[in-house]
Amino acid sequence: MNTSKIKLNTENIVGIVMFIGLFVYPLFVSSYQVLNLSYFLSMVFLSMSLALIWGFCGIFSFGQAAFFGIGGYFYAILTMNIGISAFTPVGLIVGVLVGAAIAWVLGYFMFYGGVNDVFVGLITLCLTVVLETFMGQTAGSEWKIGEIGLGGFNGIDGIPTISFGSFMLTGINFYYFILFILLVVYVGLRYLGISKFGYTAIAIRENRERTKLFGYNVPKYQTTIFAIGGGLASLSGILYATWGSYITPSSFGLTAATLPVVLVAAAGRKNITASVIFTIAYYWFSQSLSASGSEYALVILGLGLVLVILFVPEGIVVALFKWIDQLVFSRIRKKPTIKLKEKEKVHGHSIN
Amino acid sequence: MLKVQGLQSGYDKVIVVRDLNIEVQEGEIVSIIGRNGIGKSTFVKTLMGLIPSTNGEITFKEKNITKLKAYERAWFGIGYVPQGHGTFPTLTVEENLLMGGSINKDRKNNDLNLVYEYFPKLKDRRKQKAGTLSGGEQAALAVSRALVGNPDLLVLDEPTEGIQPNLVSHISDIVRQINKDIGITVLFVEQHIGLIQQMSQRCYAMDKGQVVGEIVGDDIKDYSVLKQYLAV
Amino acid sequence: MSIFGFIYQYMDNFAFLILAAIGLAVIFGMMGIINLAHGEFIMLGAYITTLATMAGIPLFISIALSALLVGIYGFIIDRLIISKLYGRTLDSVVATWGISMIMAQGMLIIFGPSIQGVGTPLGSLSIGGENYSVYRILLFVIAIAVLGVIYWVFMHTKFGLQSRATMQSQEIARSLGVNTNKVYSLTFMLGAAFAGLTGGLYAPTMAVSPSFGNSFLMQSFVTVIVGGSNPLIGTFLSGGVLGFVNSALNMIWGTFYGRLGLLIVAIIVIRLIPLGFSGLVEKKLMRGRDA
Amino acid sequence: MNQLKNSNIFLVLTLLLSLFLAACSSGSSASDGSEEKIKLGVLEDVSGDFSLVGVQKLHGTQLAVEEINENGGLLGKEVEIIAPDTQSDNTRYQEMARKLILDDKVDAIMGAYSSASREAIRPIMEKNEMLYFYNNQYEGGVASKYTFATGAIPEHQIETLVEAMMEEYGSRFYTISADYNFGQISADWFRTIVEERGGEIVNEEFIPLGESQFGSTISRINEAKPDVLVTLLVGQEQSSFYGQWALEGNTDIPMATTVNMVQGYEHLRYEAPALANMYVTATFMEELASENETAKEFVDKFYEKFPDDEYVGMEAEAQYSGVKLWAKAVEQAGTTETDAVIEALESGITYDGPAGPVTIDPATHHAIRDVYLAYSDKEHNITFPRKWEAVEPYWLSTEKGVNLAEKDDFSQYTPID
Amino acid sequence: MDTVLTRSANKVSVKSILELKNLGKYFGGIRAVDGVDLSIREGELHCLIGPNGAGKSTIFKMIMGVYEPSVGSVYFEGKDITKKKNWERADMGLSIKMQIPGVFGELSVYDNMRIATQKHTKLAKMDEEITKLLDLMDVRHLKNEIVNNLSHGQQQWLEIAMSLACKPRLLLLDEPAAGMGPEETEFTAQLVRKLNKEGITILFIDHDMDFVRQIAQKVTVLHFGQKFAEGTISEIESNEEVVQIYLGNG
Repeated sequence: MNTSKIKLNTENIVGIVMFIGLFVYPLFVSSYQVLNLSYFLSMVFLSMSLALIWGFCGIFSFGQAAFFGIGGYFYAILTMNIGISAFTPVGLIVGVLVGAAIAWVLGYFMFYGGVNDVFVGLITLCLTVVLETFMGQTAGSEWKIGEIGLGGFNGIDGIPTISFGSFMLTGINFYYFILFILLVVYVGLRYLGISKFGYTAIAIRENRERTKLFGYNVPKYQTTIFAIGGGLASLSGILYATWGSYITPSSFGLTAATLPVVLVAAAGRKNITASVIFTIAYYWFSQSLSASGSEYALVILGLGLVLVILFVPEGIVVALFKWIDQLVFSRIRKKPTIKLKEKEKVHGHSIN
Repeated sequence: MLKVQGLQSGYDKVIVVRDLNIEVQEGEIVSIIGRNGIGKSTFVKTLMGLIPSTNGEITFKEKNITKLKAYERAWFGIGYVPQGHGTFPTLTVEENLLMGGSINKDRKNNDLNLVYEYFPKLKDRRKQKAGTLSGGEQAALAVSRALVGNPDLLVLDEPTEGIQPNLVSHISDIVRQINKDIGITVLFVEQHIGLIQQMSQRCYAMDKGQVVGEIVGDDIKDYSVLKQYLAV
Repeated sequence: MSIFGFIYQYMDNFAFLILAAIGLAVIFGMMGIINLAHGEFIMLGAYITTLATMAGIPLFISIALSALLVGIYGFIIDRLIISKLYGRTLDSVVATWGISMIMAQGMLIIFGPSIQGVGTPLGSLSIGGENYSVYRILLFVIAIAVLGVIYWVFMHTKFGLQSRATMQSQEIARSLGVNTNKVYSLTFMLGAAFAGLTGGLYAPTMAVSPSFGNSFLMQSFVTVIVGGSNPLIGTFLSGGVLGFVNSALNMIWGTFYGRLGLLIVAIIVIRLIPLGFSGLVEKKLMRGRDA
Repeated sequence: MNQLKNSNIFLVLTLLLSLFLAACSSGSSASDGSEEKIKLGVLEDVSGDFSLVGVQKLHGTQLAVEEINENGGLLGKEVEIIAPDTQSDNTRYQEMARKLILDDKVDAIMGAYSSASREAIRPIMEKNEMLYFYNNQYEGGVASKYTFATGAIPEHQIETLVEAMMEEYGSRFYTISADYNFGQISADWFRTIVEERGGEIVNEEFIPLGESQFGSTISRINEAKPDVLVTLLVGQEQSSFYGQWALEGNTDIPMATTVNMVQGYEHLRYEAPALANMYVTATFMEELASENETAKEFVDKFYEKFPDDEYVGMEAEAQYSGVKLWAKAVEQAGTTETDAVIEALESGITYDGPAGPVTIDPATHHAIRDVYLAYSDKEHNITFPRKWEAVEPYWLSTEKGVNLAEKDDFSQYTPID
Repeated sequence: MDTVLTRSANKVSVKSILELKNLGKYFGGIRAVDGVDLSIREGELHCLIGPNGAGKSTIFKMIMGVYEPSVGSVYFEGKDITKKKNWERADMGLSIKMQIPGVFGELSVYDNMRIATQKHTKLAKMDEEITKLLDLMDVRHLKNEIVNNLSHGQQQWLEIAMSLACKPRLLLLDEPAAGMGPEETEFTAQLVRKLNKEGITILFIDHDMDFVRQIAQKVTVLHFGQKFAEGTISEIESNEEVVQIYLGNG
């Protein structure tokens, strides 16, 4: 990570191959498969948002689902009230900004107040459940914002697809639109890893108190990262809402809140590429199980997670990357001979 | 009674204690001296089984205990007073002492009065939370707690840290008293010359994770001999 | 609503919060493990009680059996999975989430979506024209008794002492001869047994299904969050306060606001006193001598 | 160390892969692409919160399709069911609806239990012009070209229920209902109908989904002393109300419902007298077997095929009759082509179901059905004190001017719009 | 207490960069720091000594704002910084090398340096600055090594380099030579002197009196959280009481 050049390692190769694969994928499959994959891809942003704030900055949040839902609802209410399809891209941007702003406020409330670690998880969990509880009971006709009823447990449907002028983002267009944003966000996050900001985030993750002593206003950075994460989660929610023309309070539910954490942890939280790949794989896997109609689907998923955490706790994708790195690239990259000598020296004066 | 041969241990990839050899006879009071940060505490923790050893052998009471877990070593008769006393701050004094009796039944010394005799102050404070005690009282508590387990070997890690000078000699008196009365063998790590001189019958000097010298007899009383191994 | 009515509601709420939370609180407070399968442990307890009662075993013995068997089950889960994750709070979240999926769906596969319930015993008591379920009053008594048992276990038994000490410093406890892994296993077992007890106790009052535990999950988490890490002081105080908030809001504005109120109180408490009520109390106690 | 880690990755990957393959092969085999079969997509919850009813409905479908295939299939072709598990998850409904339509290319889709899941997939059906049967009791009001609802709706259940209760007990109603769309809209229905008939709603309470503790609700009911208590409670958790009511409530007050007993067979799952003194209006119930020969025949067939099942409820019959109605319409149209089948259905087609004839009302796409009033006594014995024949789903057409046979529509109307 | 009068009284004209006034920190029943007054003049090389547990590191932590003092206040360049956040202090020119290495063990040496440097140096000049500092510490060859693999001494140097990257005017070093061999200690001593010559005021803690003797201009002795004595190294070493408490003949 110490040069801005792209290194030849498994993660980068997989990342590039993955994007090429995603780019040509629609050429080979039915429109249904494309539509389906756009759904998986829109959920990838949710995982990335958590990989960013948790993996990069060490902020453990159960609240990404809340921002996901906020984004979806906000986009729905805004665009449906305005009702002009040309407005939808604005709705998308405003929705992301609103998600980020709400995350910023919440982050400010927490990080400047000295709330950290598992307590951030607990606050965000409570908040998510509050939103679910609240939205779930808005079925009554008195719950309306503008023209649009909040719809309670059933949620809102008929959410407009994003369109540029008369150009509607449906089917394959929608897919490439998401893929494009994904590429931008992915590259952005990878770049963040080598940027000044990213280094600060990593420092905060590794040792929050020490980082302060280097002159970093840690709460400010935490709040900013949390806001970006909120924005990304919102983006995910908006894309999801336009994919299904539909959003419900269950996107705030306990299950929805925990799933990103589980995915990112199982993939390897410190690695964005791992989160992307694992999220797609998980959704594909769980959907296939569901489609099979097998009653063992959830048992198998559960078992899989337990096995992963027991045997490859650093995350299964990250472990795979490392393994292939060792297998393939260790020969290419020279093993510094100095290192051995240093080891000797290390022993020479190592003391507690 | 205790024999350590070629012991090696450390943290992660850094080796702190290397090829360390010492031997302690029954009934002795032996000290290990050395400057800050040369691996004394690491050695003691390795001895207690809190840090795994990567090489070497520890024999205690004729038995190889290298592979035993920390609590098994405690059961086997090693009492430990950790650095900084390591009392349980939210437990009461009495509860702290009872914790010393965690080891299996035949070793347990439930009669807290015995330690209260040595440290009457603790009896007055037995219902008080340990965290509210002063440094000296905490040191006394930590020593007493180890005694409740009725150990054969008492291992003290810098017992004088952060306590008043008058208490230092008080504690050293009591430890010697206990050594005499009950015959407990004592091994302690220290850099406080006063305590070293008062207590030790024999002394190992440590540097860079190794024993670099053994001081016996009158040399212990010799200020300059000790001084070369210590801070000043 | 009469005063007695309100007191009854309060007792009811208090008992529910305490019993829902206690197993979770023991495991979280003592081991730092967030057990997302807590609801499923409760559900397992409810199934055991129901099935045992159906098989002709008297209800109260069935409930005790639930506590026992779920405790043993917890012990096995701990040995197989949780013991590998001590000290890794977040990994344990993933693992227990997996366990909860397996348990809920496994129950569905084995027993189907629902089993026949057991009626609530002991009938009701009529005061001033209002009926009060005797069993629910009993639940309150049991909740208090459970707190009493926890007090006794943690304050007056060797296990309790060792486990409190282990919670403060694992290393020192080990060096004093405590097998800390055993302490953790037993703690997890105890937490699981309390969850089983709760399931057993509420089985006669609710529909027994694989999603049985969901009813308890939110309340249990909120109670533990507000209470903090000390399972006794924390659960007691937070049950007391939240029970009041819940029954008062419930009485004035209805069920929804009662529930919303719980969550909002939780958010405020974490922000103001991140360590919860027990953190606050312990801080006060430590200051004792220090003016 | 690294050796060990690598083998761990392999171990986990291999295990997961084999589990996955095992699961997929044990599930219903995917379509083998033969053109000879007619495909019926079924979206029901085999797992999750709603599986109690979902499984009954899936079995209802399987029974109906088996009978059709035994009698030579449809248009000479075998009918194949493709039934993914929607896991009581609305997003899953959407995913699977798209998969059935776009990937499996089914000829019609049946299913969905909660109104939320129906609303999740209905837009997809409309967008893809897919024939969709919602065979389920619900809050009514859906007017959609592609949707046919064969279950009971407020005209069947609420009007009749209010009529019966007012005649028998009085005009002061207290409703408690699940706090979501079904409960809200149904409560609106009760209010509208009760007030139309000169009655009074003394209080309306909405209970959050998943709530299982009813102490304060019960004491409020006791205080209000209504003539009739209407309970529209949904889900496993909320059904805990009855056990608590039996102990703390004033059980002289009769309860009236449209959902309980008929769907979740609470009267069998709860020890008496939890559901004592309760009325429900039903288009079908297992207990009808004692009254009615065709019902008995259906129940017997059901248990013969699914001996481990615990109850044959209203929705199992609705789904069964829905499949049979669709089959009849396909036969009549001579094709599975959607518009033709819709036309056949709109011809006022009738199927003689287990509990009486089920006829499609062309204007509303809802069913004209016989309705029974069921009563549960202290021992949970079910009796049927009253029956209404051929109750019509008139509201959409008379009040809202809906006529789907003439004019397309894609909305859901509610009584207070 | 009234042993050696401070010589700073003679040189009031010299501006003091750091002043502690009646600073105290209590943990439960223990008074780790108990009413310490201390003044460090600009350009000084000042050492804090005292037995284990005398409160030295606690004072450092209060200066940096890691601990909030129970009583008293901290002045830096005449400004009261008692309530300032840690990062504000770092930006004002305060930097620390902690006792337990405050390096990021799982990251590489370069990454560690970058974290410390980027806040205070333009990105374009950063690599240059990092190389300069690593050269100064003689650890440039370890640039890509993961910090956990370094020896204790190397980690100490790395952390000194990191604290220098913050461009401090007052540098706090908590046992900079702990656990180092004679040559390493010598190297560190030279380094500290060199830094001081370049104009950085240095306040450090050490146990090794040889080391202290080599570099300290002034020594403050702490005992039981209180200031016990202050003076030049020779004054301190000739003070019987100090020798007593330090070596514990009491």
